[in-house]
Amino acid sequence: MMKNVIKKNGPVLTLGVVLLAGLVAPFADRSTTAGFYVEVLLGGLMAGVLYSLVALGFALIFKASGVFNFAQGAMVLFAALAVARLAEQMPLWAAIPLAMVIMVALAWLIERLVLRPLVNQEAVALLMATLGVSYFLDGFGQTVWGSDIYSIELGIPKEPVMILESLFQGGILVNKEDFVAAIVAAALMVALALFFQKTVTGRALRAVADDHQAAQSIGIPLNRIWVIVWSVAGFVALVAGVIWGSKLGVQFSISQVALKALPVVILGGFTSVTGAIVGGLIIGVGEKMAEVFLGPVLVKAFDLAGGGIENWFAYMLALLFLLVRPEGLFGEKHIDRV
Amino acid sequence: MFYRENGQFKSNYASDQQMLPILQDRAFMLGLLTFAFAVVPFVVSDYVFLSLLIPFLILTLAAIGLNLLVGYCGQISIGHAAFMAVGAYSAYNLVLRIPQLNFLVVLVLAGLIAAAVGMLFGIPSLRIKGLYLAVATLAAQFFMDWLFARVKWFTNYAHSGSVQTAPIDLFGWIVDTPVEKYLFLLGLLIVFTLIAKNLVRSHIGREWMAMRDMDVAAEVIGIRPVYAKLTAFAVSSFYCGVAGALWGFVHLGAWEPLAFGLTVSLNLLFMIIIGGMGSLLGSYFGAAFIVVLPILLNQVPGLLGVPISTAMASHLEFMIFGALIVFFLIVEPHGLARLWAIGKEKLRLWPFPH
Amino acid sequence: MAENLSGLDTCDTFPKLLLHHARVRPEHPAIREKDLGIWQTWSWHRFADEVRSLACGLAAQDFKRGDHLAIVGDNRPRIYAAMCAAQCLGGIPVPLYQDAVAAEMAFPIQNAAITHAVAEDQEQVDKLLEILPQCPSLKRIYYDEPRGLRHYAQPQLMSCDELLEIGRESYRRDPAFLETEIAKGAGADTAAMFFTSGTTGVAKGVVLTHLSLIDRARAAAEMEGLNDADVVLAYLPPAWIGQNIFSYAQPFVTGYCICCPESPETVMSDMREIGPTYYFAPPRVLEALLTQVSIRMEDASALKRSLYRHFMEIARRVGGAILDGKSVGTADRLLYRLGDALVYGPLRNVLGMSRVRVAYTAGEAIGPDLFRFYRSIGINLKQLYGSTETCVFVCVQPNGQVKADTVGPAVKGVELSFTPERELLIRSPGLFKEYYKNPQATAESKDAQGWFHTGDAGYFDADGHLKIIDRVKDVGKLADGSLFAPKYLENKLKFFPYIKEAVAFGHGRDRVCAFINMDMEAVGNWAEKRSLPYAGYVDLASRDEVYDLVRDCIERVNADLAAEPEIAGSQIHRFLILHKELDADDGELTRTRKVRRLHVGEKYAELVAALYEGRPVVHVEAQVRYEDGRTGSISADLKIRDAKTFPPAAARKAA
Amino acid sequence: MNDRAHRIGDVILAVDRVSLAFGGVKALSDVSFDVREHEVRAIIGPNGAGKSSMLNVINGVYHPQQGTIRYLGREYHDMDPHEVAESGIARTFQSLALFKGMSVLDNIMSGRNLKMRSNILLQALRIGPALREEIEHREVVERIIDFLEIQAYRKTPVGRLPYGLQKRVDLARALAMEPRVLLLDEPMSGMNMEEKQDMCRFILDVNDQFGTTVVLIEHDMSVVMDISDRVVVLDYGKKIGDGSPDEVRANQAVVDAYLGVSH
Repeated sequence: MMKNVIKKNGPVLTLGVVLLAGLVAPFADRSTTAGFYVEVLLGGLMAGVLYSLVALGFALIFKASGVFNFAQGAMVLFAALAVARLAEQMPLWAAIPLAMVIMVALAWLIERLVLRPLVNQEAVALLMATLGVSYFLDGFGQTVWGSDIYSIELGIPKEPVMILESLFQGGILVNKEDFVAAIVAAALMVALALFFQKTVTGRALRAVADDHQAAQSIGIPLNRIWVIVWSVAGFVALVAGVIWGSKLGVQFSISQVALKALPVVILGGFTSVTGAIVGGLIIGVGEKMAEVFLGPVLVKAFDLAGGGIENWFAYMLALLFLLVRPEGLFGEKHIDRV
Repeated sequence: MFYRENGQFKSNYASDQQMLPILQDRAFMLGLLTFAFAVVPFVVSDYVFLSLLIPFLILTLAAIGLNLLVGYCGQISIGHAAFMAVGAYSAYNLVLRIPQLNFLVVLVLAGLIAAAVGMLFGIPSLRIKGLYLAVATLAAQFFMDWLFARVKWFTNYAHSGSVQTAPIDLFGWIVDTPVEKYLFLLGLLIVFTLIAKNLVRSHIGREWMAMRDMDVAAEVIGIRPVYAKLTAFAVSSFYCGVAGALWGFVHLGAWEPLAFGLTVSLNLLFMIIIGGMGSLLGSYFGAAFIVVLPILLNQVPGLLGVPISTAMASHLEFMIFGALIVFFLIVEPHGLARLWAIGKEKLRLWPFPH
Repeated sequence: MAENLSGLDTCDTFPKLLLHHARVRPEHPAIREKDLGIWQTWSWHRFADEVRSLACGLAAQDFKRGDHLAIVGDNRPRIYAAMCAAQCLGGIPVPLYQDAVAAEMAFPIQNAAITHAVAEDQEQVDKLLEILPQCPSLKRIYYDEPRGLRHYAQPQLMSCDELLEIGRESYRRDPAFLETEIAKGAGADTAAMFFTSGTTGVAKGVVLTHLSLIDRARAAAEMEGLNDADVVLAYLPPAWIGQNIFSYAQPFVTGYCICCPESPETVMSDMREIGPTYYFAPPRVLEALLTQVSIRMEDASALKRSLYRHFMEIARRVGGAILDGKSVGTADRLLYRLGDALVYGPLRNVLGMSRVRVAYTAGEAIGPDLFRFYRSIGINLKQLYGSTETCVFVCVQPNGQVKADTVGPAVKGVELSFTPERELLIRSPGLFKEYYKNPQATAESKDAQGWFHTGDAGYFDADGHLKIIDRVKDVGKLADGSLFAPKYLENKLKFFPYIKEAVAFGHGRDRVCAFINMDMEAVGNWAEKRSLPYAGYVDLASRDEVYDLVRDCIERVNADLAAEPEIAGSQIHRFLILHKELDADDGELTRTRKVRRLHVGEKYAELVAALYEGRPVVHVEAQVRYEDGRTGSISADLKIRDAKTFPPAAARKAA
Repeated sequence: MNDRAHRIGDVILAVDRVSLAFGGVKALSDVSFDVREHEVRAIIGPNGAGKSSMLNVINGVYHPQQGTIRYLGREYHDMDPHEVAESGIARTFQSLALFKGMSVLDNIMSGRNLKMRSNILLQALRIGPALREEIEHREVVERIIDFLEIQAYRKTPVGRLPYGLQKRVDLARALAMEPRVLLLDEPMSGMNMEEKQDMCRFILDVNDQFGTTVVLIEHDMSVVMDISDRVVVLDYGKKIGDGSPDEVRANQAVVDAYLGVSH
């Protein structure tokens, strides 16, 4: 019995062991204090929450329409730019809803102009179409909103605070803003979960995700569902954009950073909301850990010009994962019928 | 309209299977080649060579490489600039460390190294398809970016991480003027196009297309997925490796880290989408388009009296590329090459519509 | 060429000609066949080898001088090789129509007591086996294509490959045998026998000698300057004298190459590839091509359509004159040149006629507009007059003197004359020897002075060109005594793409009425364009819209007729559209697809009566045979409509 | 056809107690039957009887949970489709699985793949053996085109052909492999009467002329009975009948399955 469980879940168990080892390994080095370790861990979790947010948008769209939305990053940038520039003209409480309206309009346009004509095309063609959308949005956003670096002021103090001094030697340095961000993100996820579980639209969305044709046959309008999904994805992008923007400043690189969401969904499984969240956290933590603890070792061993392994770590992790378990942690196995 | 095909019949398979079976096409091609080799060098300015023709020729080569993989074998890659990088750095190091090697040998070796790396990153394609594979190739992109930026050996411990190339010596012919570079690249491109054409019309090409069109059926008729996909990755990376080396040595001369970044990969992808997936001719069209459009965007508004800033031009470029990708995917998924083919077919059937 | 022809003079039989070409131009292509995707080429040398082996094989199978060899199949190298092989042995090839049903094959085989047959494939073999009980003379059947015949156990069957093997073996044993046999042949020997399709009843075997065939083939070749560089596409039944002349007699005289299409469906594309230089098509084929052109042009963009219309107008005006080498204004000449680049040239290309130097049409009269169309786009289409009994070439229009309504002056060596009833008489070296075993028929058509009575009515025009109106027996008179030439009317009607076939009645009556057969393809297309729903042929044919369409065509013909005083009285007053297509299988058309007017008139006597009684509608019940061989019956009400007629031009002038 | 009985040879392919399930759904349970060399063997059954699954198992696309397949005396459990192809088993598909981006000719040429030997370098330069090989195989393919009477379409992209012709191209591609055993998955589905007759003729001709063993799935019983030597009947993944057409026709279980009585 036990043997069977191991055989069946072998890959997952292996990965778990590896991750655990990764988490424990830093302690081999005496110089790592528990406080610093927790600090890094928390930092990773914070970043992970943001990855999760973007990944969530990804997973939503993929689940509902089978589109691998490469433009999610561009949507984040676009939303962030919109909020930042609108906030120059009006208070933030007005800028964010207005930006939301813009995102919904955008979602509608994308559905209308890109997805509908491409319905029933191969997944790869859709992916490339979203690449096109991504390019368009990058250019369009910067044309409309400008291409300098803008800031979003959420009014949360940015200075770090020391917490848990009593528990760890030297305390743990935490950025207050990150903390707020994490809470907002978590709240958003809960809200989304409720939306999907409790509302009629949410249930319709899930029905569409399970089976397009069946959903259509019981009278769920696919086009409207897609608009909603893209709007929700736009909303998630907006939240991610605001948080990210306030943290890093609104600039072009945001759209690239969002590419991190790809390994996240691979890890979590394309069609799984849970997967997006868990995957985001794993990647966030893994990446930080690797950068802080593995980076210096590599630099020393191979005489590198600096670490920077977080640029690829997530991808390599996802790649290895793909080879072992292509459907991801929470995805469904796919059978080809002939 | 210009086609007079009566009497052009084939009495053996060799002539039936030749590359350009129609006499008029052969004549057109001959004229084009004569023009490219014997007229262009005398009438075109250095500026056009350097900013248009040379990048066009090299990008075409890279686009052919990517097209073999994506357009013919159906394996998506969003990270093909990585293999250009491998080619460029391999060539740099080969020239640096074995100076007596002929540049042609260097090119081939650089291509082979890129092919080996390409096969390595192609291995996931055996288990995963489509979207998932895109991620694997992105991994290649980011990993290679990092590798060449951070591992000092590759850049010969250059301070800034940027590298400078030696002049190109081909059996004593120093290829350094724009015209010489153009002729050299043109010759190479023609050879590589012929090779690619030969591959896609041989059984290896049919294996690739079979994998692309219907992988289960392909396997059932005895095609080994491993072989088909990995050869596609290898050949494709080989082409991109050679193109990368040429891009570094012939076009740039000196380059910094991230010269072969994600943007280059995406541009390659756009070239084959706009030009035409699964068409060698499309690679030419796509590359020409990608090279010409930014220049047009920079020049035309000025000529029309509404000058725009460089930043604006670049944003416009992004928007136009983006919109065109979507446009082509929706309206003509086979790109400019299909439009060309349709136009040609129309001319053959003229005055009839079909 | 002159040199090559001079060597030919001593060759008085086809086998001798073959040996001549195998010697003079051994590597020159004699015959090509599109097979397995490419044009497989047989040089004269290889072709001669094939013939030699087949002949020796036949000899070994006891085929003797004077024996008849039935040949049935599509245009294939082996079909032609078999013809020559029989001739080598002094035998007589008898080509049969490959689309004939089994029963139709029985008569020729019985009549000529045929002992050996070469069949193309399983289909033909099946037919021959079916009639075997009625044809005890038939001892051996050789088949070219073995597919599906593996399990046939009939002792008569043998594959051509086997026959060839036997032939090769026997040639190796006695190489001199065949030489002697060929040398024994003389020009006066019978070369081949063709069964006429019988517009007028039972089929007759027309016996032709080597001399007559070769003489006519050569006369025409010399007149047109044909040489071994010419190319012909063999796409009509080899059993028809026309195809046989162009793809057997003439290549044997000049050494040119004939090409066999891959399959009946690919004729058009094969013709485009080959691009024949010498072309023959009965009016029916030319008409079908033009219909296709019209239909395809209708689908073209507005720009192309107007371009086409514009330049076709110019072509109609000056194209024929330019082709005839007459003087045309510079402006028109330039416009025509432009039209040639934009329309005519491409059109010739898609029709596969870019390289055509000489094109003939014959078999029946051709609609003048149809004829002018081809000439106006620069195809040197000419009419010729002839028949099986005359080895085809009686009259040919010489270059530069082409008129739409005549068939030209007599070809060298032909004498023409008329009976008082305007029946054409012919005396020529190309005349047939006799009708096989039918001295009575022979005597009826060939008189003591050697004149052949053609049965065609005609006269010479001012330039000495022959003008054929109709069959003597078909030329009739209306009740008022004025001339009634039904075929002339029908041809005019058939020029419209919507009308596939027409049958005009009027002999001995006060006015002319007609049956119309609509062209399903063209009318169907027309209906689709107007989103006119229809359930099938019968339904579409009974539509008022279609009747209007047809009436319009008829009224235009009437307007034309009104301009020609002699036949202005033949304007069509009433018509109906038939509920089914006239079909050779139902005996309504001949195998060469000519209307059997008398038969149609009798078969549908009730309809004819209704036309003249002025009834607006007539009920019809008919047996029809479907394509898959089943029969069924149709019951329908056919409408009858009036068409407007015009006062004769002469009358108008007088008034 | 009279001598067909004595042409049929020994068992070439035997399916032994094969079971296949997807998730919890049993597609095949404990199915056994054999196929003799040169025979036309039909597998029939109502929709969802597991016919296609059976072919997919034979052909390596699905790997059964239980049971083995014996082919040419060798037993195998897990073979990949291309290994099956290499051992001389070809198949056609129920829903069209042609390479839609390629011409008819290239589709059929791809069936010659296993017989092509020249390496990639020779192909790249298209010299000597590579060119000769292309031409040799083209000839073989042309014979198949001729055999199946699709000459008029050889350069047409397969996607533009009507359904019936596409099925013929699918058959042509399988024939190009020169298989010893040919698996046909509903070769006549979606065809009109005339096309069905043509297809029957082609199948019999293949069997007759090349001696190919044919295993054929069909939904429509009447067509199959005329052309097969022996018939297996499946219903709900189980074998409910096996024997000559006449025996099967007389089998009560089969009749019930087709009339839906027992369910």
